[in-house]
Amino acid sequence: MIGQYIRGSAIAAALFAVGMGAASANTVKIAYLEGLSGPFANVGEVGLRHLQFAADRINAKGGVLGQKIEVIPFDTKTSPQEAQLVFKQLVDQGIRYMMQGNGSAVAIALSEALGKHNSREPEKTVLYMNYGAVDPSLTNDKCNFYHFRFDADVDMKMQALTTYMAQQKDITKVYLINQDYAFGQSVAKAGRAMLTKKRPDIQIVGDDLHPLGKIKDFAPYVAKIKASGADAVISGNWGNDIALLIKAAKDAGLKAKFYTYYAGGLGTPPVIGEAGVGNLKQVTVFHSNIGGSGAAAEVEAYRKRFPDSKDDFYWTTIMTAVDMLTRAMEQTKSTDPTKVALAMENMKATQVTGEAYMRPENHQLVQPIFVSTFSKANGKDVKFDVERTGFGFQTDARIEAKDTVLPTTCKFQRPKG
Amino acid sequence: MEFFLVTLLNSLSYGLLLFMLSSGLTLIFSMMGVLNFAHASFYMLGAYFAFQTSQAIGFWPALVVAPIAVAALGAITERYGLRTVHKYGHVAELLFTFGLAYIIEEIVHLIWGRAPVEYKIPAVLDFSAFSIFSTQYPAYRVFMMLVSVGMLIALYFALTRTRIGLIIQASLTHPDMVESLGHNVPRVFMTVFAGGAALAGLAGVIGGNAFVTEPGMAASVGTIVFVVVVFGGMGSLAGAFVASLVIGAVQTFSVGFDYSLLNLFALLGIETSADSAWYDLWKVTISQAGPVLPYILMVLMLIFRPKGLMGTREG
Amino acid sequence: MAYQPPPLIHRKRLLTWGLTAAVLIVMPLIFKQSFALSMMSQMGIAIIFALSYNMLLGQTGMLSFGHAVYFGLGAFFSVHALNAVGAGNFHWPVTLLPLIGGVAGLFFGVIFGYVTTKHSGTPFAMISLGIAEMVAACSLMFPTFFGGEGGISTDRVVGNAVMGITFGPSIQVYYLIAGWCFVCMVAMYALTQTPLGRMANAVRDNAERARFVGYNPTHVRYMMLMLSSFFAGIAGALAAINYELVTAENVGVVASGNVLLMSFIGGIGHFFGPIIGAMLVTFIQSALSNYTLAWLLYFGLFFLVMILFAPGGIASLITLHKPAWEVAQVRKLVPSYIVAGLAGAVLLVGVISLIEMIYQVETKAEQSGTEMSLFGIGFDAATVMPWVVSVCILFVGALLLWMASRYVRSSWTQVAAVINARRSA
Amino acid sequence: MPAALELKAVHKSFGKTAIINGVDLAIEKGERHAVIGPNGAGKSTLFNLISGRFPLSTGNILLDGQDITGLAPNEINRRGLARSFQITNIFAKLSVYENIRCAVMWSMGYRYSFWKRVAGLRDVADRAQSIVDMINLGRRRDTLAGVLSYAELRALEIGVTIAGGANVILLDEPTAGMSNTETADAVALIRNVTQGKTLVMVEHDMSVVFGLADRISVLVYGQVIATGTPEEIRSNKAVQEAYLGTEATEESE
Repeated sequence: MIGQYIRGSAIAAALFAVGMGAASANTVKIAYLEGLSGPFANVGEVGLRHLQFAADRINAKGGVLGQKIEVIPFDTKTSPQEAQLVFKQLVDQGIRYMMQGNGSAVAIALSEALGKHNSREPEKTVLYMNYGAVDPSLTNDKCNFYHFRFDADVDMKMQALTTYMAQQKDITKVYLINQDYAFGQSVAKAGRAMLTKKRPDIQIVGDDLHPLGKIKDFAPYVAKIKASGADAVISGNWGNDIALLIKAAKDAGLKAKFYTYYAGGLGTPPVIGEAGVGNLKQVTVFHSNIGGSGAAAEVEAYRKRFPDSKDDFYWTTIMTAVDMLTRAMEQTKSTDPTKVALAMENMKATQVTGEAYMRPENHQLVQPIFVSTFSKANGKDVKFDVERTGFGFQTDARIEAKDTVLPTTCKFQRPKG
Repeated sequence: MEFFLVTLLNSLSYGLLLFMLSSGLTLIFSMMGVLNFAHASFYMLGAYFAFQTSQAIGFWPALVVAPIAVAALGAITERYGLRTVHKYGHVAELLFTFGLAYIIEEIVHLIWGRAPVEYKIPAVLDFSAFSIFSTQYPAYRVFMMLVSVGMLIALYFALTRTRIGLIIQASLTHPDMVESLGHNVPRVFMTVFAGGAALAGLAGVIGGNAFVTEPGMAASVGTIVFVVVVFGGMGSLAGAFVASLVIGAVQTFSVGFDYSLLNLFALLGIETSADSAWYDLWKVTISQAGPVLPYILMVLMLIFRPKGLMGTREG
Repeated sequence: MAYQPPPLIHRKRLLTWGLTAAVLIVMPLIFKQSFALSMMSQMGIAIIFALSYNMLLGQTGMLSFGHAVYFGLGAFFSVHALNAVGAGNFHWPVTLLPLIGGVAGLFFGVIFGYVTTKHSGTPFAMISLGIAEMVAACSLMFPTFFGGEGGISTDRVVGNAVMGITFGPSIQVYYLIAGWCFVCMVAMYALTQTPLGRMANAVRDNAERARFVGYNPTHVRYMMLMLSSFFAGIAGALAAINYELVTAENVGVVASGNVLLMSFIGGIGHFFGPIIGAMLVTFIQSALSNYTLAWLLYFGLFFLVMILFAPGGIASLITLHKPAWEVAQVRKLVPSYIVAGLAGAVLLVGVISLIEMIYQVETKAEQSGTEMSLFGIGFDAATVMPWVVSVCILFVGALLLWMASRYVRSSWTQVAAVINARRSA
Repeated sequence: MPAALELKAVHKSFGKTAIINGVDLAIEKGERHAVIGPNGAGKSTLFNLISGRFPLSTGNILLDGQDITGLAPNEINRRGLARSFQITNIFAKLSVYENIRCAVMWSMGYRYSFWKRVAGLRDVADRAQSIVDMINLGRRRDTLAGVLSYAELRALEIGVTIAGGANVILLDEPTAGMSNTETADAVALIRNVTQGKTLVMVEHDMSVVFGLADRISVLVYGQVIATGTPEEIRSNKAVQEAYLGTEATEESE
């Protein structure tokens, strides 16, 4: 029995020795934390491609402060607890910048681990760039000085979406259908509150929460929506939960319009296909057909860089994050996270979507938000399709940055710069 | 009324699909004692094979080719996997299928990627068959039901009119008997396993495009099929059939009921507010709890009638 | 000759436990990185959990697919208790927090066990799976208690430091876990030596006969499940302290499957099997995933190979050598093992290169191209040559392993002859 | 004084087939009673009914005057009735000694305790050891039961049965499949371990039956057609016709 312990630990020791000290010196290292194995690995890979794309561009121009940017991927297995362990690893390796964006559960866990770590070991401070985790609490009651969010949160998007919906006079009855977990519940809550405030005449005819990722057949839900007489549906569903919902709606001949968050999410448009054309809308900070030469160039450059991948340029947030990070470093002539963080506050950025700035009270990027409709690609205003499906998004409305700002409850301790 | 009729049809088509999956599992489970965790993986493989075949030569050949391919894989699994671990007992067999399910999912990730594939309903079947009041009913759903019923009839004849079918039937209720009859037990097992896999594969072919073909599809039906088998009872195909329809109906109909315990309290005149103790529990509606209902049914069934609905034996 | 009970503490056992304790104490002095430390903490938790699981599977013959329910609920109750302590509503030392987790685990063990242990065999397995699915589904439906997808977080640094121990630094947490791990190991081992522990084995072997010697197998199973869920709850509480976060995945079916894999790989037939399994699987899951994206596939293949060729787990591979060791014949096996090891390594190189190349082409090509390096050799996976070479290595390895296995077998035949001769003498 | 074991109008049917069809039987304390009968007469079923393995269809069973009808096997065992099995039924992965130890623990009052060390229970150890010695398996004490020879298994089966100190012992074909010398040893063993107890046995080997039993019951088609001393049974016409005649002559040859 004891022999076993010894043998086991000897093997462990040997493997440790091999594993440590992999990262090379004299680069600015950005740890990329996502699920890179298991069911959501493809989503993690898309973000990684974007980060690589952004880093390549900086490196082609000679890097930042004469150093190249090095992207080091870590596998969180999309689990909050694993993410915390991975976080310890990157601290061990002396990495001071990290990026993550899929899954608010992981984001909250990381943000909390980061807070504890930075206060317990201030000499090893780490800065966290969040490119897509949209739980409002991250920039409200759970905010953290070293956490910067580049995507608009659930409430901001709902603000934009309901502003748009309020203008649509033909909407009279709205149905809410969401996944039964924190994100879906907050979409339902925000949707109901904001919509009834802006358009008291609109009737909420249904509010369904269904289990996350467990429903095979959405036909019964569609039958229920149909029975309610709704002409608009709001849904925060993502992945198969939105794809199957749209397919079932088409099968049953439901005419209502769907206002969603993630209709354009990776892997969803191919499943929806024809079924979504004209009645499927999404609210995002970017889509390929927002217009303007900058956006088109970006989409084309990405396609050129990754010709075999089916995904498209999507995460402007990663571009802005890397852009702000490098400019902050150039400005302060330092790679110290605290100095960089102070420089990033209130920084302005010119994104392909327009002007944006980092809000200093809660480190939330404020930027324009778009509502768009799933349509056939036509080479004109729907120039680019998504995932090579022949379908793309067409802009319905652009909500300006200033109209998306919401009050915040964030009160973080600001270090002295 | 409209909701009721549409939902009834939906529950029927879903229940029949469940039966196609659970019939194979019941046969394998009852005869070999192996609770096949990889059964839903065969369902998934059926869908992916059909996707691949239909890209090359079309949907109709896929309807035949994919189940046969899955059956071949099932036969190989039985011959080179299960038979090897058989001597270590049922736990080892079960764990073998558990590990296999794990690997099949990873391999599917590798070959077809993690995102759903574009496995589409054939154009000939992509129209609405009829309308119930204002709701259209898609033709493909009708087709699914036809295939399921056809399979049901074929299975019935295979079990009652062929020699091997009679042996299988006998061994469902008396698993020890087959051996004493002097039949080639390993071959019977292999046939049953391959046949069960083929049924699962066929379910995958017609379910994959009706719903979605992606690597998580195995996990999403896997446990529900177990529930059906346990609920219906060991060794009973009729039980599996009834259980499939019941579970299908429970899952589909529960969606329509937005009642929670709060409604009941209101009826009884008990005041509740968001601050009440256990408010989280009281406010859960039946439609929210729908997916848990099959498990609750199963647990209740096992408590009060361990044999299952129409089972002939326990354990 | 009157029976003399063996002393409770005799030399051999004292040595075993003493060394175990020593290893637990010394480990963090050798592996100092915080990653290593957190992995060892995880191992400690996994050991308790896997041992508690083996009380069911290995000792009582109950295959459970829902053991994480007790682990997870133990974790949730302790995290709420810890938060209450932090808020000053409740006084309880953090050191003893695992007891709260244990009692919570026990509480649910009493409730669920009453239902599940009326059955054995496959019905038990199924009903445990059903309960696990139920609890997992509920965990997302009740965000107040389970914290939704984000889980419940906490701060383990509460109250005043006792003798400088705040449990802030992870080294202190490690020693807390190591201490509990040691206590639990001793307790669970001791349990195997009690009337209940022995009857659990009897029920596992032959539940019906146990009835005919006066025992009710249902009671034996129920009691074992309750005790086991107590220990699982302790492990859950330690996890809550270690991660300072408890999420719904802790009660999930995946977590239950994981503990089953740990116990089985380690070996359910021996008390120390799950300990090895817990350490190995934890290591594979946290370390291997740093080196390769294909780790899930490797892990799955490893598991299948274990089931097919060593269903008794690693522990049985070790104890297989006990008779040979006793007659000092192990050295005769060593040469054949070395040969088999080398052959296995060749085969492994072939398998690894193929899998890594497939992954490179399928998933990584977009970011970093098809250029890759393995075992220090750089090549382009888009060309034919590496594939041919890998397949050749694979076949050569398989052939060598087949020949080596014959060598191993013949060595064993010789050793077995010696053992038999010694026995009959 | 009540009978050690009494069966009153016991019936048992499986589906529509009646296997035991109204058995009345009383066995006195200290008696050695054999149940004989042709294959399929229901002897093993009768044992399964008495020991609580199967529920009765109708009728009553009394142990020492107390009604035990419908009790679980473990309850019946605790009231002082133990049985062996025709097909060996022991704890295969435990050693011989541990098998016996498991069988003595309940009767010595240790029940489900998980706070006592088994190895520290002197009384359990002494009793288990004495039974191991009594069944002549001292040399195989620490061998796993699963690897014993057939005769050793049968001896262990008897050991496990009597270990709890039950007053009524049911042995189901204890010598089935044994050679002549093994049978002789087994008979000696049975005689030895059941001293002062009530023994009921099902047995096919007539030399064993007539050598051991004080009284014999003949079971044919689920009914007792005769009960009496060996001599009475030997001379009973009905028994001879129904069953004994042919077999007895075969046995004597």
